[in-house]
Amino acid sequence: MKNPYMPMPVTIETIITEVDTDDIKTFRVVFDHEEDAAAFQYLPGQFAEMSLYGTGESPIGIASSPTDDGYLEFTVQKAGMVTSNLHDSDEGRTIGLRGPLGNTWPLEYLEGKNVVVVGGGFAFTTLRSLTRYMLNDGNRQRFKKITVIYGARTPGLLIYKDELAAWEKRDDVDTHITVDQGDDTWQGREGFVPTICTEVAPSSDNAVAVICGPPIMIRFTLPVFFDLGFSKENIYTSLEMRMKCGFGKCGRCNVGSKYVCKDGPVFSLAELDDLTPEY
Amino acid sequence: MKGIEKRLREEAKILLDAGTVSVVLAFRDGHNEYCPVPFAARDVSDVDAIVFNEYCTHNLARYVTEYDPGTKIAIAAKGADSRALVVLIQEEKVKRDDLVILGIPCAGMKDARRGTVIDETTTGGTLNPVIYDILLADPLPETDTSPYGVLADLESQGHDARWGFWQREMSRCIRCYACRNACPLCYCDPCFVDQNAPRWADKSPSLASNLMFHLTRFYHLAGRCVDCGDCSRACPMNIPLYLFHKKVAKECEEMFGQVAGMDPEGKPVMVDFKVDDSDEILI
Amino acid sequence: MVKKIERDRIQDIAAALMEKGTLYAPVEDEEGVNFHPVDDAARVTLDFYNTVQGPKCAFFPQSDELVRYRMTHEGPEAVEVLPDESPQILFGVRPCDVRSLAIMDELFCGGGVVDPYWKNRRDNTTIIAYAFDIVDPVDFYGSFDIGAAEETGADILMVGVGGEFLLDARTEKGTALLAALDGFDDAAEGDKKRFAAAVKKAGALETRRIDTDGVDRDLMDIFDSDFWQREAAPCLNCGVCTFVCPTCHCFDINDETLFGEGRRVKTWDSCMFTDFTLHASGHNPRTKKNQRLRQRVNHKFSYYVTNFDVISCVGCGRCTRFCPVNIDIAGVVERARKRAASERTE
Amino acid sequence: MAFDPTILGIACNWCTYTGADLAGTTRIQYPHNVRVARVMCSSRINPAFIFRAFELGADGVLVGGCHPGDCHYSTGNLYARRRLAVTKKILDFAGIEPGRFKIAWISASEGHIFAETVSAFTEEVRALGPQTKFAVAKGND
Repeated sequence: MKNPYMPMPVTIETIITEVDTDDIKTFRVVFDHEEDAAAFQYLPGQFAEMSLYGTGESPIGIASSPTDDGYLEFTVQKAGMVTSNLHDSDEGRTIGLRGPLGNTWPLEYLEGKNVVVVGGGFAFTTLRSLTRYMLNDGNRQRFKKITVIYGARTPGLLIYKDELAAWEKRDDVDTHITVDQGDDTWQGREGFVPTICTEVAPSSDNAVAVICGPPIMIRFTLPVFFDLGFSKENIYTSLEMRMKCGFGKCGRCNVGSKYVCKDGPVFSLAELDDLTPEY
Repeated sequence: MKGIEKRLREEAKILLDAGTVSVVLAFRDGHNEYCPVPFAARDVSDVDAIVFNEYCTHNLARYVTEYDPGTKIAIAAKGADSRALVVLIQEEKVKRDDLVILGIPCAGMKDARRGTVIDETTTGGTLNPVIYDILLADPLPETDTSPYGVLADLESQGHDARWGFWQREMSRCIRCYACRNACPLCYCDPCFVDQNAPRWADKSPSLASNLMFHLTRFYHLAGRCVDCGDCSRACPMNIPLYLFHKKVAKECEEMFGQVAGMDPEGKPVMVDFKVDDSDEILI
Repeated sequence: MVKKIERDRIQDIAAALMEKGTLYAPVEDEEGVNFHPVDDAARVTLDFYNTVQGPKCAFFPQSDELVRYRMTHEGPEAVEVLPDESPQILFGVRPCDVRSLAIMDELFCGGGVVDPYWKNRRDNTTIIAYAFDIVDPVDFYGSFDIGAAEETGADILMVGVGGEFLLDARTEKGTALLAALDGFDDAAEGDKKRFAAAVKKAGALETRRIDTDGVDRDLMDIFDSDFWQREAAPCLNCGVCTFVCPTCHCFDINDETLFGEGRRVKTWDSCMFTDFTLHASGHNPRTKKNQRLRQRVNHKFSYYVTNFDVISCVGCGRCTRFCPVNIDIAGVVERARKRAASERTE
Repeated sequence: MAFDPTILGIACNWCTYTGADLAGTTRIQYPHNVRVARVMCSSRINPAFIFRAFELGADGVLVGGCHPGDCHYSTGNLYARRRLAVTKKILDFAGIEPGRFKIAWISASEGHIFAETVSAFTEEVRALGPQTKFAVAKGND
């Protein structure tokens, strides 16, 4: 019987710092053991517990896509003990990983539909995983029109810049990058994500919206999509909660009878309506 | 006690009726008569639910700090409760003007779970409120037996014996924090033991981490603890915390010549000093 | 197979059991009688109504080691602390507490991920239940159809009759253990009758009852009601109720390091504590004590029912008995149901 | 071999720590047993530091501050005097020999007194033997 509490050793291969605040870094890790890598079968939307002996564990969304071979990526914001310690790491450091945990973005449901991906700030990580996955040559034809709307406060706070640029060049994905406040080098859109959504006005016909971002952004973006005719069944988001075990035993990440760690983190608005408002 | 209950209801009714206060802290019946429950009466219709009997041992001052500053609160205060209120006033956690203290002189209160009578062996034995606006019964003659008498045995023991004693007691602690949460003067948020940077004590209930928690807590209550005994009554593992609190209180009294929670105008000894405090106390 | 032994030979029973594995039994201590791993048979007692804490410590100790690690220049060296597989005996468990283990099984090794630490200990433990012969007015295990001499879940059922204890094995595990124990006398026909009579007598004991039919829906109906402010007003937010409870299972995972060596431990946690759900960001979904009391009651009487189709409470009455401010969970549930009913009629 | 105590020294920046420096620069010999930690003022010392030190296996704790009246912050050490006095009583009542915890007022010019205090305290602690109570509880003696 595999011990679900035992982390797998992984090594930090590269640390990417692309935002001009120092509190967000992307860690690319590789498994120390082949069998662990083979066992770690995940899909976009899932997360893993990053484990630092002596400090603790922290649940982090997986930012890479299953189509990326041989490595995982996690974009981590410096917040508590574990993430701060992680931010102090150098490349080559061995850390622990438990997972994959949680449910995934509704990939089967998305098949044959138009997908609107809406992200704000650093909450774009698992959406990036989803988009990479959908844009992968092997998967692209499974989905119809893909629209990506992603915004950050300033150009310096956009993550995955190179990738965004690449997407903007592609014709099989409609990419809209925006910033609340541009600077003199910024050529792209300016404006809040909800505003851009109104401008882009993606059709709700056979479409699903996948939204992740700061609560304030979500609050103002949802009405836009309701106006566009998206039903609560066709809007998905991902919740955050304090977690320990990550598989529904330790009892702290529950929202009503659902555990965000195992029944979530991905929920449709329709599902959220059935839950108690404790998140 | 019945008389006090009657007076308590009367006063509560008047205060709530007139809107003098928005809440009256008292007791209501629990699942049986030995188990009254602290009760916040907010409406005249709640008043009849108010009870008072010899099992109403809880220190209601514990709840005062839960209300927004400025909330007008009436509180049924026994001797120790009133002393706790004094400390809270000294520490500006509550304004005297926001309180209507319904003083309750009482003796012979009972600890239902242990079936014991509560006296100066487990508490400060303060029978009469030290401050009040309305007194609900005639003052009782204060006993002259020292609340510190119970310490004699432990004090006379050697260090190893005493360590052995506390080792036995403290290793039983399950870290439910009932002592801390029942304490009217443990209002820190977050409590040092809940901090994780630095982590003062491990979460596992080992003897060492239990001692880190309790010793530091005893210290934090030095010169403040009013010896109401609620921590010890709340403890599911029957750890006699009152012994240590008494000892610290006694030392503070001897070293700094002041008893905690007596004078609303005064200052707790640990946030105060005298230039001529003697260095003798350090030896 | 029924066996018997004189009451005053309780220490002999304990000694005999200790030879068969780690013995968890009621031991007299300052706090009262409580379950402990026994190292001295003389301390074992059956002279109690019920233990201070539930028996979960035998499978889910308050602090349970998962990993041991050492910091080196090459990084941490971690060694998995494997789940215990040595035989255990849990002795003198009251029937309602025996039921609590089945309820916890649903969570720890029912569906989804299996917790090896809980499962292994469960698989390797023989349970000797001890029938009640009186009823404390606080208990309400009758509400969950648990009898005072309930044998469900027990490997061996023990009753005290007159000057003797009678033990009857109810499972293969129990039979094997009982057969292997020395110092017991085989029961005569008369003893078997006395055993049956005692069980029947205990079966007639009535605890107070709460109606739990549909309680899960009722609690959802009044989720947002001010009912909880009133009920939680006296709550201190200490962890007594959760730590004495036989079915409370919430835990924390902590790293405890000293001088470069440490252990990752699973420690009991409590939904009553303010920092239980505190995010690193500072956000906290349950900041108010009425939300936390509601969480505890709903978790047991509603969420658990939704997830595992069983109420996560056995009516042992411990939380009521030990609550510093005398909050009675049975009373809370009853009032909640009244409230739900009245809101329906409105 | 003879027991060699481990002692935590907590010294205030303005007086005792400077005094310790002076002891060093004037080549005064004193035992190596005291590991000195510097704080800005003796009133900065949280009694939990001292409990923690004993928990982590210290055989003794020596706290040094400015002479009452000479505090760089004028009144810090007057608060500290009360706090440390209570801390000592607590340790005593818990069963930790009071001889393991010493408070000394040592000014910046009193290098020799620092040396003498350390030597004397080291001998006192040596006489008391290893502190095995709190420390052993932590599995670390």
